[in-house]
Amino acid sequence: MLGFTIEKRQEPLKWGSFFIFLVALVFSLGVSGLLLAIQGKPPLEAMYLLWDGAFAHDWALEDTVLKAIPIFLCSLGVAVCFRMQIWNIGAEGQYALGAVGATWVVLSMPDAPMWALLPLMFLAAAVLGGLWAIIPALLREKMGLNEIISTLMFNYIGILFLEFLVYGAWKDPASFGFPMTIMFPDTAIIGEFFGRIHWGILVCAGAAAALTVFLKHTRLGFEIMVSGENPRAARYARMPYSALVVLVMGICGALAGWAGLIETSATLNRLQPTIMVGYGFTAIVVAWLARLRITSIAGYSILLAGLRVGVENLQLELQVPASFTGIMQGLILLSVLAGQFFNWYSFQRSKRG
Amino acid sequence: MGLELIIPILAATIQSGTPILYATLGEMLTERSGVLNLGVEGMMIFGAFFAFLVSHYTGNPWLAFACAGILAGFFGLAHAIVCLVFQGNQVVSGLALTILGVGLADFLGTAYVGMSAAGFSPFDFPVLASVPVIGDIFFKQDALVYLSYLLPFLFWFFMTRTRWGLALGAAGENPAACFAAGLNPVKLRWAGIYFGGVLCGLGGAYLSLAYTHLWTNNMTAGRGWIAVALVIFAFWRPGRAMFGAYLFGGIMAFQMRLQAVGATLPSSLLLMLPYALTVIVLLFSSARGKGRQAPAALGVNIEPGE
Amino acid sequence: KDLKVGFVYVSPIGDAGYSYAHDLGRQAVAKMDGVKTFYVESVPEGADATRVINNMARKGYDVIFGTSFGYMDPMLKVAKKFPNITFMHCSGYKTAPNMSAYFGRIYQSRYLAGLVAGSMTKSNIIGYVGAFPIPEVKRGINAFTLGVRAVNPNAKVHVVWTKTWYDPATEKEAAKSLIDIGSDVIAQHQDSPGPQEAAQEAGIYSIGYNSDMSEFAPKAHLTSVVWNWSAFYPVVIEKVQKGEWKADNYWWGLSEGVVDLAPFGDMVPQDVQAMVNARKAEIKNGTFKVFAGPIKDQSGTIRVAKGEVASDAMLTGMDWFVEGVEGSNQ
Amino acid sequence: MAEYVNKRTNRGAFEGEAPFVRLKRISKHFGKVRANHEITLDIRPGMIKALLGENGAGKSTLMSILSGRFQQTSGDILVDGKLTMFTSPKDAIKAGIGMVYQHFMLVESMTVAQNVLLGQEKAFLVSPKAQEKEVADLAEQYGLPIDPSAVVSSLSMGEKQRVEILKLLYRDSRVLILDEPTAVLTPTETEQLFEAMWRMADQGKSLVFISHKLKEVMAVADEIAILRKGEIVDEFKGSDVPNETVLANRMVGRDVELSLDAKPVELGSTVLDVQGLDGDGLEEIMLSVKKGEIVAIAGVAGNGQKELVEVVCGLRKPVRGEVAILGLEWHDFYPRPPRKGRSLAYIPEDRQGLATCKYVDLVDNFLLTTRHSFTTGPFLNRCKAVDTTIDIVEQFNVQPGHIDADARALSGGNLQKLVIGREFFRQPDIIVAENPTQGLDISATEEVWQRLLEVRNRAGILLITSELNEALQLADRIAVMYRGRIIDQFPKSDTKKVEAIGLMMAGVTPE
Ligand SMILES: Nc1ncnc2c1ncn2[C@@H]1O[C@H](COP(=O)(O)OP(=O)(O)OP(=O)(O)O)[C@@H](O)[C@H]1O
Ligand SMILES: Nc1ncnc2c1ncn2[C@@H]1O[C@H](COP(=O)(O)OP(=O)(O)OP(=O)(O)O)[C@@H](O)[C@H]1O
Ligand SMILES: [Mg+2]
Ligand SMILES: [Mg+2]
Repeated sequence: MLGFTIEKRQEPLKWGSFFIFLVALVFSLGVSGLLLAIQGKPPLEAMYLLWDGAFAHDWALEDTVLKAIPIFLCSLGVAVCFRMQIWNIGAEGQYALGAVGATWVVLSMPDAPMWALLPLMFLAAAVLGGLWAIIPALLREKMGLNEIISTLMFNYIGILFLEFLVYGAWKDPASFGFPMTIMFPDTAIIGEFFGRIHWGILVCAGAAAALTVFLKHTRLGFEIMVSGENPRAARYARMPYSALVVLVMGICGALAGWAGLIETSATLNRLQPTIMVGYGFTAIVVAWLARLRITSIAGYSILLAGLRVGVENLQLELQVPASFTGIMQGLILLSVLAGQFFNWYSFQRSKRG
Repeated sequence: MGLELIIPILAATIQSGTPILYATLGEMLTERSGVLNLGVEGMMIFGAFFAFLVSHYTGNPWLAFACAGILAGFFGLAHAIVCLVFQGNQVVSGLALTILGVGLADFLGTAYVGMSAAGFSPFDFPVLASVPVIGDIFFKQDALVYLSYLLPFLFWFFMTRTRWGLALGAAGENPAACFAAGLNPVKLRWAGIYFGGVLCGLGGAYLSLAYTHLWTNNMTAGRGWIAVALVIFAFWRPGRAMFGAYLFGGIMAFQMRLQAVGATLPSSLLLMLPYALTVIVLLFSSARGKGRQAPAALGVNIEPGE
Repeated sequence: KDLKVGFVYVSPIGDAGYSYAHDLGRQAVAKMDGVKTFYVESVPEGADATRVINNMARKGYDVIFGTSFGYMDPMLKVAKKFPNITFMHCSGYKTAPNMSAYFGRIYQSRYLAGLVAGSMTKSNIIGYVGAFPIPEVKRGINAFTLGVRAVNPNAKVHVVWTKTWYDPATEKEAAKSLIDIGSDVIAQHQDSPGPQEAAQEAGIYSIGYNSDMSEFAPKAHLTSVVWNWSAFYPVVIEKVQKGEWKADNYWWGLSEGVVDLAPFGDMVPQDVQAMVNARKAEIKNGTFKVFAGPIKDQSGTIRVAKGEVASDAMLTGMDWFVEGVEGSNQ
Repeated sequence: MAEYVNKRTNRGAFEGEAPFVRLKRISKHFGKVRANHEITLDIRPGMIKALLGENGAGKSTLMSILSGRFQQTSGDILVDGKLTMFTSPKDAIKAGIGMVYQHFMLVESMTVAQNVLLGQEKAFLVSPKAQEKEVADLAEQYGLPIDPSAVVSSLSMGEKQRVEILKLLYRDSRVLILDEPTAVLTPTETEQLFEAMWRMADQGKSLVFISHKLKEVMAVADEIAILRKGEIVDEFKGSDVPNETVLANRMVGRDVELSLDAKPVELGSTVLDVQGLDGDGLEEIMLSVKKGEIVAIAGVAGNGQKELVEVVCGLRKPVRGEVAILGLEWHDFYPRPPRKGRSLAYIPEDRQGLATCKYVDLVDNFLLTTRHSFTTGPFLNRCKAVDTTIDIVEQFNVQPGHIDADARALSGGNLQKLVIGREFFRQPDIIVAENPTQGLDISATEEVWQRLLEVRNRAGILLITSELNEALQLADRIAVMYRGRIIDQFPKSDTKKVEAIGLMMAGVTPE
């Protein structure tokens, strides 16, 4: 066999994952550059424009960070589920429900003071987003329903539910019939504090810190780890497996719900169907690139947010279609997945050759 | 609703169920070989686009149909490389394939939106079309629908009555046993992924060659995911896949007609129906029982040196 | 120095529909001397739009067109920050000293199409495939229905929503569902030719939208309701170049040539053609108003009294269906 | 207990013929692990060769190389004197070498005939009828009765093994390798297997037999090779060793106590009381265990032991009947059983898949069931657990002793010792041990047995075993289970009944 055999490493490669990511990134950039070249666009200039639009100016960086916030929150939740081998791909729908929950609070008590309104919004977003994740969790545990399918279907249903509200009962009478709620009062808006960066970033930091402590240093965190490694062993050790599934799904739903809330309140200032731009799916890409590690999720969120923002620059200057983002995301994810192989295996020159 | 409304609904059911049927059988084949490929949506759209492209330039829909399958199969091999060679996680790799496929078809296809191409049109099947009711429902369709009637049977025959089919199934049930019996489960899985991809591509091609003769971004609109769900619903059995595909085709056809006759339900709620139904139908069929389990090694990679 | 003009589109320009129509207008601008054009497609309404418009402004674009309703607030936000840049927003109602609103009275064409459909139907059931339940689409359905019932008071217009702008499969399916209940003319507010195909296959008539759709259904196609933005965009740019531009609310129609009707299919009888052309002339010279009272809504309540004409404000926010429309309005 | 009588009729017929297969200086490394080192071995026609050695000695690895599943790192394989390279089992099958793996390699959802013919079908199209006939004929020829149309998942372990052997015979194998084939069989089934082995050897086939049970090796082996740490340390004729003690001595290199001195201890309170448990395949189970005694449930796997254990250990709800644990009704004891002291410990058969996590280090594996003892509020005190794990590893002689290794790096015996250490740490009053020594070598078996006997002083033990010898060595009382029922229960001193256990396990109740 070509004189090489595959050997399993006894220990995973420690420094390898970042290197693998770099190689995968270069590979993906190469392939997408090739695609551009086929269409007669200059690939190198394109890469420069991508960089320029995403990171090279303070305002670009600001845009990138703003976009990274909802991706980061969704990704945190997704990563916790994936750690437990629960394939929740419903962050998108949970995000929608979070936005709905927050908006519901605003619409039902628009005159409440900020100290009451904002916390209630966070509560409602967590509850509704959480619920949208917990239902599939319960269906999985009680009825054996595959969670990949149920969460995916819940995405569609959640988004349509949001549309149902915004096209119907929640439509702003002053919007001339267009699907959007009223502008939120100032008391319901998460403010900006550094340039356009809003306080939502603090929520990210808080959530990340809390989750780190939870997963690393608590008994429940340990149980989640074991349940992910070996669900049978978890049941054997009398861990409340089903409850843990509900818990991680609930955490993910709540975090995604917060992402929806922050996007509605801080960046749009009202609820519109257009808040659905696929953060929930990007979050899955991010979670896996980060190998489900919380600290890395931050970095990769910014990277992929930058990709989304940078591609607009490409569009403006080179008329590259928006779908270029999807291609890059797919390629990076596939090549990183393939590359992670080298964390555990190595090619050895076969001695028998 | 009288018969005059039910017959067209049922005929429309068959038509909108057909692309799902192709894709469901495709995913089923892949899963029977032990690989979970969530890239169905990506392979379908890829097939839809290349079918349109080939038909647009050659004007030969059969050639286009074949090319769509062949190319979508090759596209699906990305999943094989990641999961079979590099041991990547099958769930995530499939998702990546969907993201990539949708993006790629969109990227390459933007220039072709709004153009038209030659395709398949309904014709009366000799003799059978004149059978009352049955003929109206089943035998006034296009050639690809007639082809799809045979597929579940062929699938069953292949899996139980041919050497390769049995070997493929063994790779999905117990790759180690398969290997010990002198077969190569990895190769079998390559084949499972490829030919599964081919069928998914054909399902996509149905959309751009027969369902309409047009191409657009995202024209599969979630049908690939429904197919993934239907594989579970069908307990990995081809006969039930046919039933499931038509069930969903029926729901899609039905909700439109509900609007057409003047139902005043908000359209968002009606559009939820197929998705909500997927969950409900799966709930009622998810009770585990004999002959209902997934292939035992589904989703488990074959480690090198095992 | 060249004038830099940017366009922001909500969907891909390849959609052969709404954004494509705008892009044809952009191409007309690009042919002018001393002008360079740029565009971004598939920009979601909301935060992303703000960013894209902002970036265009930062890059020193002189004129920016936003072609979807949801860009209104984002554009207003950016317009305040860049007072020296000219902003043009399509299909909204808010303006600023450096931001105009503009749109076309496509409903005039739809009314004419309604006249055609009303004359051609035998079953008195006409199907209408709608995209999203928003005022623009509802206004079109209402104008169309008024046209239908002007020549055929017994006809009804059935509406199916697809919640898509361009999805041939879904839209064709929607058209087929309308055909199943007996429609013999299919109209559409939809960018794909899917409904046209359905009509052709079923052997009935169809009315297209956006551009002349006759090539997709030569046997079915009665006429299409078409946009012609190249009658508008170059005019605006010329004004900017000459320094004559000022904020305004443009709502151009048949008389300015921004909207029109595609050539009739052979199956449309001469007398119908003549009748429609006569009405077109009346609209052009202002003697006929489409939304002139009395107009009743679905429940029979008078919405526009006899002798009155619906105001532009009412049209902009039109959220109800006129009598003769069957279907949910959300 | 029954002695095996060698019934070979044709033993000398192939004496002096050239070996079928010769392994020359075979070495195999897994990363840094040296599984086989310079092994040279002849496999002769008409001979049954036994491979003996401790856990991890390299027996399975060597045979996997011979059957083409692994490739050797260096060394040669000669078939009929010709140098041969196996890159996959396919090559080995072609050369006439086949292996029955310890964990059966069968496709459970397929029929017997499909399994036997898998990969060997003669034509592209397959006819189930013809296949079944072919297999039925073959089974007849070798006296291995089986229904060729049965789905494998419905077969007993013994039947499954017959399918495995049929697979090899169908492929015309000349060398049949059996890796711990008796671990899952009843005494009767074992006997049947041996008879089949003798028949095959008499026809000139070579057999390789791996087992940890010296009695069996003594009974069937013509030649014996002993492996230690990947090397052949000794090779001799079966007739050269007079008895098991000598064999054990040559194998381990020291004297091994082959029988235990299990003095009865004073009985205490009842810790388990099962009254009329019914449903889920169980029928009217009556059973009680007191502190200070070991009650063995003897029986072939698949006769309801799993269900019974799952009910007792709280993984399954009792359908009908009473189950009282430590004096508490099942529903009061579960779902929140005490975590330490007055608790129940479960030592499952599946050490790798159920009792531990493969890719997790020893400390976390230790914490698996003991985590509540290291919890303050919501937090887990891992530092404290590290110290305790080090103690346990030392006390129970778990090799290799570094605690940051993953569980998968431990051999079966050492993993079992870790599990036992962990469960004993919880100071249980009742212990359920399921085939605790299956697959363990004699020294590990000995250690585990010692531990169980020791702990009898403060706990009642329910021992589930398919190994008659184990029941006899440890138990104070024996219950025999067949088809979901306990068909008899008697103290070990009842020699008459003890004699008949083998029959009872096959469902025959002696009058
Ligand atoms: N796939 C593998 N990867 C790494 N090491 C392995 C692998 N298989 C076996 N080993 C190691 O090789 C050595 C020999 O293992 P082998 O399974 O051959 O022992 P054995 O004699 O069959 O033991 P047992 O009596 O438990 O069956 C052990 O140290 C084991 O840890
Ligand atoms: N990948 C691996 N890395 C390290 N050690 C391994 C690996 N795979 C197996 N082992 C070790 O090798 C030993 C023998 O493994 P093998 O797969 O040969 O099964 P086996 O001999 O039938 O095992 P057992 O008799 O313990 O059930 C196991 O006890 C295990 O500890
Ligand atoms: Mg072994
Ligand atoms: Mg072993």
